[in-house]
Amino acid sequence: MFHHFFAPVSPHTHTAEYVGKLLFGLVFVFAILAVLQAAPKTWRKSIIAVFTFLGGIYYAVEFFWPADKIGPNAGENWLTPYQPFVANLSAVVGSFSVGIGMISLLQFHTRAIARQRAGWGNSVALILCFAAMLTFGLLNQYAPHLTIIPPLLPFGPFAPRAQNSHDVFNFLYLGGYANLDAATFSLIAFYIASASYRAFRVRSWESTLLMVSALIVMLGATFGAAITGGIHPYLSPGVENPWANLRIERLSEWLLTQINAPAQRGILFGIYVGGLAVSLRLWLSLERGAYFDKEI
Amino acid sequence: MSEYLCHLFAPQLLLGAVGTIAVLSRVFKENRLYRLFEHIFLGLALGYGVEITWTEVLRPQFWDPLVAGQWAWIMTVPVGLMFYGIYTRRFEWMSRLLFGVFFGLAAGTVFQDFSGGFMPQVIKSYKPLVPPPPTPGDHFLTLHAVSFVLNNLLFMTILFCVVLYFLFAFEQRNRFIQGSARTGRWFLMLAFGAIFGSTIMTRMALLIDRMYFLFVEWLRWAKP
Amino acid sequence: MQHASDQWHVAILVVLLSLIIVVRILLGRHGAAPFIRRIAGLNAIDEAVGRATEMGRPVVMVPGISGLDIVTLQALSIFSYVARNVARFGNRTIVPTIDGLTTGVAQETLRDAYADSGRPDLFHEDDVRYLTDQQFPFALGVAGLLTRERAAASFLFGTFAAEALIMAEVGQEVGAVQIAGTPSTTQIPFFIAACDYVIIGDEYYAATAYISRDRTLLGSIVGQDYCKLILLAVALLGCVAFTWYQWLTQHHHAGPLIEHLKYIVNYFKPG
Amino acid sequence: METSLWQRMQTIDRRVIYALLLLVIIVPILVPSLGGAVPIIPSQQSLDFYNTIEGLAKSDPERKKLVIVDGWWAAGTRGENQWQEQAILTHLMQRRIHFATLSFDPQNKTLTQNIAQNLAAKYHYVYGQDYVLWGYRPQFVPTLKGISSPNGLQEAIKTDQNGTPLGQIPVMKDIKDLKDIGAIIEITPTGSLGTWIGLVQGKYNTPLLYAPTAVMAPDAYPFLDSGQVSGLLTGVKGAGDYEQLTGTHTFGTRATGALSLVYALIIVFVILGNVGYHVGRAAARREGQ
Repeated sequence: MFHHFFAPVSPHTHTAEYVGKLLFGLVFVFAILAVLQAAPKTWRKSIIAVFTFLGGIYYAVEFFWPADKIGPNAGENWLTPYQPFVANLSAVVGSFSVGIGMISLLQFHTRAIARQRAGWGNSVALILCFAAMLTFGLLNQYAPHLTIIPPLLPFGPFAPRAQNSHDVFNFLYLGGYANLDAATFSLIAFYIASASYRAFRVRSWESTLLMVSALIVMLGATFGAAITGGIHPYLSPGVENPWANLRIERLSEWLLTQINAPAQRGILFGIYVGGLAVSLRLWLSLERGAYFDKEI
Repeated sequence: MSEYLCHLFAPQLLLGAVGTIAVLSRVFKENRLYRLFEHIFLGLALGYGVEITWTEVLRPQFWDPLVAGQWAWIMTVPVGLMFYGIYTRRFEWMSRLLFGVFFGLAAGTVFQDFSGGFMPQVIKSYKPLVPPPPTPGDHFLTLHAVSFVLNNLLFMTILFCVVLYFLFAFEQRNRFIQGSARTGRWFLMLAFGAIFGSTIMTRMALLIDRMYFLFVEWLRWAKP
Repeated sequence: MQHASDQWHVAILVVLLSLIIVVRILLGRHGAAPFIRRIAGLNAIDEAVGRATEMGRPVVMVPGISGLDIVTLQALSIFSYVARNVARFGNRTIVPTIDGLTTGVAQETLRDAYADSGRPDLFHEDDVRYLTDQQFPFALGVAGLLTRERAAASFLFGTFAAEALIMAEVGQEVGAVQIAGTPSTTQIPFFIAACDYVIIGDEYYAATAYISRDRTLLGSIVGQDYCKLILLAVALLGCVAFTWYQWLTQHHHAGPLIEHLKYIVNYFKPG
Repeated sequence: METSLWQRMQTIDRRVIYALLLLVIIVPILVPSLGGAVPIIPSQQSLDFYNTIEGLAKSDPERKKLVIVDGWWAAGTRGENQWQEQAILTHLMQRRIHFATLSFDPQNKTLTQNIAQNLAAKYHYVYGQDYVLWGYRPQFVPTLKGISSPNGLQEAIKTDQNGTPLGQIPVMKDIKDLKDIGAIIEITPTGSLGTWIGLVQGKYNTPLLYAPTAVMAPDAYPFLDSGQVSGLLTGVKGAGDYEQLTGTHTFGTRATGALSLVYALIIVFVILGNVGYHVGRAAARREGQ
C-alpha cells in the first residue's frame, strides 16, 4: 500500500490526483517541520544528534550488512539498490543551497554598486557576466538555435551569419571562461619559479634535503640525462651495467618510488585514522569546536 | 591583410586573448585590466555554477521526474528550504538540523572508505626482506639480491619513522623513538622535494600552451 | 571491498579501531588531561595575529576548496579560535569561501567568535565572502582579495589542490605572515616553499585538540595514536611473516608452519 | 648602507624572474630554429616506447595487426597530450602501421580527429584502408571488457565514429580480438593505466605504451619495472623526445626546448640564491669580527 501511495501519477491523465499529492507532500513535510519547531528548545540539541545519527546510519548499515555471495544480486545486500536513490536525494537537497552563496555574493556587489565603493564598476561587470552566463547557459540547453544577433554586416569579424544562443554561449564559455581558467592555472608556472628560488636554500638540513631531492627529480625529467649520459645502461647487449643505477633519471625514479611512496603512505596512516576519528565524533555528536559548542 | 584582421578580432578569440593577457599581467603588477577580468571571471563562474546545478542535478534528478509524475520529489523542497534558516534567528537551528544530516551522511561512508580505500595500502606494505628466486642468466645476482633487500628494508624503515613522527599523545623521551621521529621528518622532506620537482613540468607545459595560444593561434607569429 | 562480508577480518579491525577512538574520547573526559606534543606551526598563530594588529591590516582565512565536509569543518574550528584572538586585538577577519553552506556556517562561527570576545561591532557579514564554487576563479578571487585588503596574515587551512600555490605566493608577495595546514599531501611542498609555517599531514586533525585543549578532542588524539600503532604493527608483522614465508618456500621447507604463515600473509589480502 | 652584490643575488626581484621565464618560453616558440637548437636527449623510457613500435613494424611485415590509440585528454591538458599524440601518430604513419583511435572523453574525439586527418593528408593515409577512428565511448570498463573478450572486439566497438559498421571497413576486416592487436597506446591525464593493465594487457601480454601528463608519470614506474608497460612518454618532454626520434620537428620540439631552458633558468636562480646567501653570510661574519 505504501508503495502504491508513492507510485508515480501522470499529471496529464490524473491531474487532480497529481496536484493533490503535490500539495499533500508539501503540507506533510511542513507539518513535520512545524512539529520540530514547536518542540521545547532544550530538546533541539538531541533532535539534531538523532538526525545526524540517522543520516549516517544508511551507509554504515549498508556496509556492515552481509552481501549475497551468489545469485543474481551477488555482492549486494537489501540496502545496496537504494544507493543511487540516496545519492540523488542528497544531491538534490544539497543543490537547493545554491542560493545561499549566490545571495551572499550578489548582496555584496549590489551594495558595492549602491554605495559606489572603490571599484564598483568591476561589480557591475561581475553581475552582468553572471546574468549573461546564466541566461545563455540555459538558452543553450533549451533553445540553442534561437537567433540572438542578426547578421549585421556582410563582412568583418561579426561574420555574415546570425549568432544564435549556442554561439553566444560558446563566446562566453569557450572564449571567456575556459581561457581565463587556463590562464589562471598557468599563473602557477610563474609562482613555482619564484617559490623555488626563495625556498631552495641550503639553510638547514631539512631545507637542503628538500632542495636536493627536488633538483634531482627536475634534472631527471629533462637534460639531467646528459650529465650522467656517459654511463651506458648496458655493458654489452643483454648485460646490464650496474653503474647505470647512478644515472640521474634512475635516481629520480628511485626517489619517487622508494622514498616518496613509503613517506606518503606513512602520512596516509595518520590522515585516514584522523578522518575516521572526526567522522565518528561527528556521527555520534561528540564533536567539539566553535560550531558544535554553541547553545541553541 | 583583412583576413588576418578578421581573425585577430574574431570575438571569441579576442576575448580569450585579452583575458589571458589580463590574468598573466597580474604577476608583474596588480592592475585595472586584471581587476576587471578577475570580476568577469567570477561572474562567469557564478553563472556557470548555477547553470550546471540546474542542468546536471536539479533538472535531471528533480524537475524531470517531478513533472513526469514522481510527485514525492516535491517533498525535498521544504527540506531544502531549511538551509535558508541561517538568515533568521528563529529558524537558524533548522539549518543546523539539515547540516547535521549531511555530516551524518558523510560520516556514514567512512567505514567503507577506510576498509576499501586505506586497508589495501597497509597490506601493500608487506615487503619481503628475502630476495625472490634468481632469474637465470642474471649477471649481477648478488647486486640485485642486495638492492632488493635494501630497498624493501628502506621502505619499511621510512614507513615506521614517518608514522612515529605523527604520534602526538606520547612524550618522546626514548632516544630511539626521538631519533626515529626526526629521521621520519627528514624522509618527509625528501618526499616533498620529489613531489615539488615532479610537478614543475606539467605546470610549465600549461604556460607554454598559453603562449602557444597567444603567439601561434591568435597572433600567428609562428607556425604550429 | 564494498561490504564488510567481503572480508570480515578487515571490517572487524575497523570496528575495533573505531571502538578504541570512541572509548578514549569518553575516557578523556575524566581524569588528567591527556598529553599532546608541541606542534610548531600552531604556536605561531598568536604571533601572526599580533603582527597583523601591529600593522593595522586584516587577517584572511581560507577554508580550502572543498564543500562543507570534515576537513572544512576542522578548518572552521581552528578559525574560530584564531578569530577570537583577532577580535580581542580589535582587528578584522576576512573569510573567502567556495561553498554556499560553508559561507553560512563560517558567518555564524565568526559572529560568535567576535561576540564571545566582546567585539560584536567588528564583525561584518560581508567579511565572510562567497566567491564562486569553481577552483580557479576562487583562487583568482582570493589573490585579488589578499592584494586589495593588504592582508597582514593569511591562514590557509583545508583541502587544497593545484591552486594552493597561487594563494600562497600572492600572500607572500603582499608580505603576509602565512600559516598553512592541509591533509592534501601533494600541496604540502608548495606550502613549505611559500608559507612561514606548515602543518603537515594529520597534524591537521590534531590542531583543534592542540589549540583548544578540549578533553574530548585530546582523548580522541590518544585513541588515534593507538590506532596508528596497531596499523603499523599489522604492517610490520605482515612484513616479518611474508619474509619468513618466502624464506621457507625458497629453501624447500614444507609443513604446517608454512601453511600458518601463508594464512597470516593472506589474512588481509583482498579476495 | 649600500647593498652588496651578494645581497642582491639572494633578493632578486620576482618580476625579473617572471620576465626571464616568459622570455625563455616565448623565444623558442617564435624562433623555431632556436627552439630546435636546444639539444634533446631522449630518455630510456622514450627509447623503449619508440623501439616497441619499431619492433612491431618489423615483426608484422604484412600489417595484419592493428594498434589501438586511446585518448582521454581534452583541452585542459592539450599542452602536453596533443604533442604526444601528434608525434605518436606520425611515427605510426611513417612505418605505415594500421591503427584505430578511441576516445573516452567527448572532447577528445574532435581533437584526435583533427590531428589524425591533418597527418593522414601528409602521409597519404587512407581512412578505412590504413586507419579508422572509433570515436567516443562513454563507458570505460565495459568497453575494455568487450575488447578483451574472445572474438568480442567487433561486438564491443560495433561502428566507427561516423556510424559505419566495422565489418564494412577494410582495415578492421581481420581484427577479431586482442590477438590481432599489435600494441595499445594510452594518451591521458587520468589514472586509467591500472584498468588497462588489469583488464586488457595481461591477457596476451599485448605491449602497452603509456603517454601521460608529467604529474601522472611516476604512477607508471612500478609497471615499467615489471614489464607490464613497455614504454613511457613523460609529458611534453616525452613528445619532444619522440619528435627527435622520428625526425619530425613541430611544436613539441620547440616546447621541449623551452622547457629545458626553463629548468636551466630555475637551476641558475637557485644557484645564485645559494651563492649569495652563503658568501653574504660569510662576509657579514667577517665584518662582525
